[in-house]
Amino acid sequence: MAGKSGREISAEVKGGIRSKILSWEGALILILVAVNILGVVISPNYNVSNVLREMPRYLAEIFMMFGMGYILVLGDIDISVGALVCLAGTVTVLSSNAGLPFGLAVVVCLLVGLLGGMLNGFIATRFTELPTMIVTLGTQIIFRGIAEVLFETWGNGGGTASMTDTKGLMLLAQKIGPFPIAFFCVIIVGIIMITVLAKTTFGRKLYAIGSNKTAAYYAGIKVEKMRFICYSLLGMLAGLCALFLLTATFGSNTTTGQGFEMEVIAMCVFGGIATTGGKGNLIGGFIAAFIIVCLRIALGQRNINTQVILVIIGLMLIISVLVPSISNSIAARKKRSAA
Amino acid sequence: MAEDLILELKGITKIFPGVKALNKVHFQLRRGEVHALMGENGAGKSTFIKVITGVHAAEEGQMFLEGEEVHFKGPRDAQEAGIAAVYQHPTSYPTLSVTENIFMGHENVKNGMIQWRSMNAEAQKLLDSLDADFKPTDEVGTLTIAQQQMVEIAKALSTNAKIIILDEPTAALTANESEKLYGIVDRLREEGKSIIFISHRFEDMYRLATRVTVFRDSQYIGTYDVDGISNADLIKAMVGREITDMYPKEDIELGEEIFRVEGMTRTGYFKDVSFDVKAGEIIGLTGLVGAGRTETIESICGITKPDSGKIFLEGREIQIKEPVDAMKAGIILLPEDRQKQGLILSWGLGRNVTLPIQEELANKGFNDEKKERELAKQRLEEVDTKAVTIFQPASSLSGGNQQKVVVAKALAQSNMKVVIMDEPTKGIDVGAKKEIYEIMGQLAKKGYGIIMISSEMPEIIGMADRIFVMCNGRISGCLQRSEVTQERILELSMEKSGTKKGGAAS
Amino acid sequence: MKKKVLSVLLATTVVASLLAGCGSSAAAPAADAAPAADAAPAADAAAPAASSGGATYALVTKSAGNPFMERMASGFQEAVEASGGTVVIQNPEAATPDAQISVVQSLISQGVSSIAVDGNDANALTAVLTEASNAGIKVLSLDSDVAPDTRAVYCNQAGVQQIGETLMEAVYDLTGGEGDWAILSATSQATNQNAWIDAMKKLMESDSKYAKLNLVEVAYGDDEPQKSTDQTQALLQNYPDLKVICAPTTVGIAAAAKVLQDQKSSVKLTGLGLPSEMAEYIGDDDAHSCPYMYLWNPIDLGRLAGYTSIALVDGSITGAAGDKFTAGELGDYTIEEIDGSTQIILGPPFKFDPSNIDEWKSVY
Amino acid sequence: MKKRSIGQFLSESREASLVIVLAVLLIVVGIINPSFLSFTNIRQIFLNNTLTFLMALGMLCVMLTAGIDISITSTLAFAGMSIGLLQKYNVIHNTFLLFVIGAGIGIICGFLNGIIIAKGHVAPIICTMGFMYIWRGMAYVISNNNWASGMDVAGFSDFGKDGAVGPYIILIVAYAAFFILMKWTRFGRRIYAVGSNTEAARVSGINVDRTLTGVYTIMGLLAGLAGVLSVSIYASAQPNMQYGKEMDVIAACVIGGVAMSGGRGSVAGTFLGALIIGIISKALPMVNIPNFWQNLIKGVIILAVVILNVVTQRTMDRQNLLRREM
Repeated sequence: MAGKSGREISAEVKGGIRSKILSWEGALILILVAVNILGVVISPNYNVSNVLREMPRYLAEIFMMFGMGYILVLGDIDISVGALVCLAGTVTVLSSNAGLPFGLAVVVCLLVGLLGGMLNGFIATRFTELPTMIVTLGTQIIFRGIAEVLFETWGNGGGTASMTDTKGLMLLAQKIGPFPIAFFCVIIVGIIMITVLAKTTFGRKLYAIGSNKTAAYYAGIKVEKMRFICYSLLGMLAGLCALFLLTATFGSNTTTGQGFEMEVIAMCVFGGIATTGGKGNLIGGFIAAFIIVCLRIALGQRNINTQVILVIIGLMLIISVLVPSISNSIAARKKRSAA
Repeated sequence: MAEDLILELKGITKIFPGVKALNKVHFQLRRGEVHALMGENGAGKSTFIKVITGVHAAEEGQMFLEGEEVHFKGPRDAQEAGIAAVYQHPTSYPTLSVTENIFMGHENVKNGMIQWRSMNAEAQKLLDSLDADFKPTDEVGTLTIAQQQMVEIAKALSTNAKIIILDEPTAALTANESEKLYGIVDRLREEGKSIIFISHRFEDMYRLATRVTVFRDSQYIGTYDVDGISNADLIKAMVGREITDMYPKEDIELGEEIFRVEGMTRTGYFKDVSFDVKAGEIIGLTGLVGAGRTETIESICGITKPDSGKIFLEGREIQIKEPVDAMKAGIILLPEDRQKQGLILSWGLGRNVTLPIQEELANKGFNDEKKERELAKQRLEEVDTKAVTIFQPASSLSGGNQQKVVVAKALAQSNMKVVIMDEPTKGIDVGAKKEIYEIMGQLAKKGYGIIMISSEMPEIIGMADRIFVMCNGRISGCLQRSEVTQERILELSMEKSGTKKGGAAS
Repeated sequence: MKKKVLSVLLATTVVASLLAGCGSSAAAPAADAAPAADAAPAADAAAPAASSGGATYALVTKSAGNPFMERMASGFQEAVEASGGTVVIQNPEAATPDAQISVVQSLISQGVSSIAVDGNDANALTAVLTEASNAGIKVLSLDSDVAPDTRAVYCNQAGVQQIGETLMEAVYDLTGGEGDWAILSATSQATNQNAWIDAMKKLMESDSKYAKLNLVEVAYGDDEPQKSTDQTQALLQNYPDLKVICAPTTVGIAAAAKVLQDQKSSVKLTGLGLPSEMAEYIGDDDAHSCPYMYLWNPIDLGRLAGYTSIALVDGSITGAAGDKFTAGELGDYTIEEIDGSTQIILGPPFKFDPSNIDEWKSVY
Repeated sequence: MKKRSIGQFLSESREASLVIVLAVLLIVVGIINPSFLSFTNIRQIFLNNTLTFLMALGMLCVMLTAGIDISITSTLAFAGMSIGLLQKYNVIHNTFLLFVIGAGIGIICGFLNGIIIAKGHVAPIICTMGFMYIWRGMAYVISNNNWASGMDVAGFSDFGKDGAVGPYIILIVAYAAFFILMKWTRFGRRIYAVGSNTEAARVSGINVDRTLTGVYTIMGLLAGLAGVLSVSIYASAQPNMQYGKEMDVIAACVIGGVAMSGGRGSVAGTFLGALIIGIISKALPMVNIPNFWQNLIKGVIILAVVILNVVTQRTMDRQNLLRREM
C-alpha cells in the first residue's frame, strides 16, 4: 500500500553540535561557567574543595529535583514534598532512637517517603477532578501535621528530635577524595533519572501525558498508573533527600524541609521544564540546580545578605522564563518583516 | 453594480511568520445575498474571515463597507460596523449562561451596571425566534453542539449585524439539525441580512447560496453563480484537478465474522447495543449527534467502562478494561477529535505514529529511535502525507493530513484486526476525503473489519456494506447496502427522538 | 539565530543581576575576607601576645528580620571593632537549622577565626560546628545554646533557673498567690522557651509557695502574630477564671498584650519582651495589660559574645570552667560549669516597669 | 419557570452545600465549647482572618482567569513593612495616607505580575513564585532587621484594634464592591469570560491582556491593603509576616468552589470558603485539641471538604444519567 504520489518524507536527523550549544542547556552551561567565574572573582575562598564541602546540604534537594521534573513533565505539580522530607526525616530519627538498626532506619526513611508519595498519587489519580496543587496543598499540611504529632507522642516533645546513634549517618557523610558520598549519589540518581526520561519508553510516555493527556490515554498509555508511579517516585526521592539532609543535621524538627518544594520547582523551571507539562528535560534542571547552588555558595562567601540572594534567585527565575518569550516575539517580528 | 455591494475586499494579503496565508484575494458581497466561500483546508478561508472581522490585520489591501473604505483595529470595530461571525468551533464560554454568551462584549449597561433582567428577556426573544429548546439561564457547557451553534447565531443576531458570517456551521450538525439551520439562514436573508457561508458540504451551498467564491492555496480563484456551475467544475476549481469516483467502494468477498459485540450498556449513554463485523466488511454506524455512537465505541475500546456487554474477537470473548487491552487484541480506534484525542499536536509526526508501538520497537525499555524513524517514514509515505520531514510538528499540517497521520499511526500497529474510524472525514477537504476512502477500501480488501462512524449520509451510503443506525442510545435498525436510502436512515435515526432533550457528552 | 540571541541575552541578564546583587551587598556588613584566610591560622599560632587585630569574628543569628538579633549583632560588632577585629554577621534566610548550616559552612570556607552562633536547634548544628572546630575555628554559642560538646562556651543571657524563678515570682505576684494562669510560648521546638517552661513547672512542684497556682495550659503561637492572637483569645475564652498569662517570647508577648489591652481584659500579662515592642502596653493601671516584664540587654549579650570570641581566639581562655577574662566595660566574667556545660552568665534578667520603660524603649 | 425543589437546589448550588458543611462545623464546635458561638468570638473570627477574607477576593479573580498568585503574602509583607517603617522613622502618620501608600505599593507589585503574565506569556505560578522571593527579600532588605512595633504605629493601630470597626467596614465594603463588580459590571464578566474561554474572549473583542493585568493588579491592591491592615491589626510590622499564608487563601477559594481551571466561582462561595478556613483556625484551640494535632486536623478537613465536593458532583452526575430516558 505505497503512497501513490511517491512523495518522500525526510527522516534525517538535523542539527549537530552547533545546535546543541545554542540550545537552552548550552545557555545554562554558559551561565554555570559565568557563575563560577564570578565566584572566583568575588571570593578568594571560592575553590573546588570549599564548594564541594559546602555542597551536601544543597545536594539533598537535587534528589527531589529529578522527581519533581517528572511530575512537571506530566503537567502536574507537587507542593507537599518539603513536608514529606520533614515527615520521613522525623520517622527515621524517632525509629532509630527507638532502637531500630541504621540499615533498617534507612529503609524506613525511603518507605515513609514512598508511602507519602503513594498517598499523593492515590488521591490525585482517584480524584482526577482535583487539581494536583490542591491535593498536595492538603497533604502538605497533613505530612507536617503528622510529624508534629509524632514529635509529641513518640519523641520527647518539643518539635525536635536528634539521632542518638549517628554512626550510620557519619558513614554516609563521609567523603571519597574531596567528593562527599551525596555527590556521587546525586550523579548516579541523576544519570538514571535523566536517561529514563530521555531515552526510554517510560520517559516518552510521560511527555505524551504532559503534552496531551487525552491523546496519550487513547494511544493506550495507562495515564493514571504512570502518574501514580511518578508521585511514588518523587515521594521516595523525598525520602532520599531526608536521609541525606540527616547527614548534615543529625536530626529533624518541625521546620525541616520548609520551602524545599518551591526551591525544587524553581530549579526545574530555571532548567527549562515548563509547569504546563510536556516540555524540557532534566539535563537542564540538573545544570540549573548547580547554578543555583554555586551561586548561593559564591554569594554566601561574600557574606551577601541572604535575603538579597533570594531576590536574585527570584529575578533569575522570572528572567529565565521571560527571555524565551521575548526572543520569540523578536524573532517573529524579524521574520514578518523579512517576508 | 457598485451600489448594491455591501462589502468589498480588494487585494488582501495576510502574512504569518513564514507563510502567506492570503495572497491578493478579492471578494464581493451583495446586499441580501447568501454567498458561499469554498476551498480546501488551508486555502485561507478562515484567515480571510478573521481579516473581515478585525481579528487579524491585513498587510496589504483595501476593504470597503457600503462603499466606504474601513480599517478595523480589532474585533470590536468590526462588531460596531455591523459584522458578526459564527466561528467553526463554537467560541462559547462553557461556564457561563446562554444570555451571557449572547451578550458578551455588548451587554446592556445602565449606570455601569449590567441589566440582567432585560438581557434575559431579550435573549429569550432571540431564542424563541430561532425555535430553541433551552433557556437563557442554562449554562452553555451543558448544551449540545447544535444548541451551542444556535447560541452563536443568536449572538450574531443580537448585535443587529448587517453582515453575518457562518464559518462551517454545519460541520458538527446532523442532517435534521442542518435543515433547521437552513431555515434560519433563509429567514435571515429575508430580513435583509447579507450572509457569508463557509462549508465543505456541497449540499449546503446548493441549498442556500446564490453565488460562490473559491479560494485555493491562499489565492482567489473565482466567483461563480451557483446555478451556473456544475459539481465537477467546482471541485476542479477547489482542488485544481478533477476528482472522479468519490467513493471507491469495491465489492469484495466477505470473510468469517471477525468481531461482535453483544448487549453493550452504559447507563445514560447507550443500551443493549449489539452488532457484528465480517472480515473485509465496512460497517457504518450512524445516527444523530448524541445518539450514543461515539460513546458506544469508546466503551468497546476501553476508554470508558461499560456497565455490561460482551465483546468477541474472532469468535473468542475478550476482556477490555483499558485502551491498551483493545489495542493489544488488535482493535484500533481512530478517534473522532484528532486534535485532542488522536494526536499530540506539539510532537513531530514520527513520534505520533510510533507512540502506541514504541514498546514493541524498544530495546529493553530504551527507545530505538532509528527503528522508529524508519517505521514512521514508511507508514507516513504509505498514506501519502503531505509533509517535509517526520520531525515537523503535527500542528503544522492541515486537517486532512493530520487525519492521515492518525491513519498511519493505526497502520503502524502490526496486529491490527479491526479498525474503528470515528468521523474519519470530519472537517477535511474533498481531496483528502477521497484519499481516506481509498485507504479504507484497501484495508477492507486486506481482510480487516472496519467500523465507520459518520454523520455524513453520502459517505455512509457510499462506503458501507451494512449500516447500523442508532437512536437514543439503542440500535434502531440495520440496513443492507442494497436497501439503503437517505430517507430510511433518517427514519430510523429519528424514532422517538422528538422528546430528546439535553445533551450527552460526546 | 534565535537561540543564540537567547543564550547571549540570558547570560548577560544573569550576570547583570548578579552584579546588581553584589552592588547591594555594601549594605550587608561584609568584611574584606581576603586576609582572613591567612590570618586565621596565624592568629591561632601566635596566640596570647597577638592583639585581635586581623582576625575575623563571625556571628550567626537565628534569622534575619529580628530586632533582638539586630541589637545583639550591634553589640557584638561594637565589642569586636573596638579591639580592632573584623566582624562578619550572617543572618540565615530562615529561622531554621538548615539555613544556619549553610551559613556556617560558608564561614568555614572563609576561614574566620571564631563563630558565635545563636542556635535554631540544639542538636542539628552538631556536625557542622564540629567541622568548624576541626578547621581550627573557635566556636561559641549565645542566646540559644547548641550541643555543649560542639562549642567552647555558651554565653547565657541568664541562667535557666534564674529566669524560671523570676517569671514564677512575677506570676505569683500578679495572681496574688493563687488562681489560674497560662503560658503562651513560641514554637514547640524553641530550646530556650522549653527550658524555661520546664524550670517553672519544676518550681511549682517543688515549692509549696506556688501550690495554689494552677497552670491551665501551655499554648504555642509559633512566633506568628496571627496565631499568637488566636491562641490568646482562645485562652481567654476557654478559661474565664484566668488571671495571668506568662509569655516568655518577644513575639507572643506583644501579640498577647495587644489582645488583652484591646479587649480591656482584667487578665494581666508578664514574660520576656522587648521594651520597644512593649512600651505601648506597660503600665500599672487597667488601661495597660502588662504591669511589668523582663528581659536582658541584647546589646550587652552581643558584647559579651564579642569579648568572649576575642578571648577564645587570642587564647586567654579555652572555654574550661574557671577561666576568667575581662569583657571590656561589662567587667570581669568567669566561666561556670552548670549541669555539665560551660557557660558565661550575663547577669540577672532586667525588670522593665512603668518607671523605666520610657528610658529603654528607644534603646532596644 | 418552575420552582425547583429544595433537594434539587441543594444539589445544584455549590454554596448551599458549603452552608451545610459550615453548619455542621459550627454545631460540632458549639457543642464542645458553647462559648465559640458567642458574639465576641464570631466577631474575632472575622477580625483575625480579615487578611484571608480580603485576599481571597483577589485570588477569586485570579483563579477565575485560570491563574494563581503565590506572591501575595510577600507583597503583603513588603507593603506592610514599608508603611511600618514610614511610621517608625516618623515620615508619615496619617492613617489614610498610609492606606493609600500601602495600596499603591500593592498595585505596583500586582501590576508587574500582571504585565509579565499577560504580555510575557509566563505561567502564573512561575512568575508569582519569582516575585514571592523578590518581595519577601525586599521586605527584609528595607527592614534592615528592624520591626515597626506597637509604639511606632501607636495611633495607626487604633484603626484595627479589637473593638474598632475599621477592618469590618473594609471587609463589608470590599465584599459588597466585589459582589457588584463580579456580577453586574462588564469588567467582572470579562474576568469570567477570559477564564472560561480565552480564545473566544479574544475573538469577541475583549482585551485579554488588559483583563489579566487588571486582575493581578487588583490582587496586588488587596494584598497591599492586607499588608496595611495587618500592621494595624497586629500593631507590628515584621518582614516575615504572614509567611506561607497564601496557601490558606488559595485553600479558602478552592473550598469555596472556585475552579482552578478558571471561569467558575463566586463571591459568595469565596466568602464561605474563607469563613470555613477562619473557623478551623479559630476553633481548633478552643475545642481543647492539643497544639500539635492542629495542623494534621486542619489538613484533613481541607482535603476532606474538596474530596467531598468531588464525590457529591459524581453522585449528582450519576443520578442525572439514570434519569435520562432511553
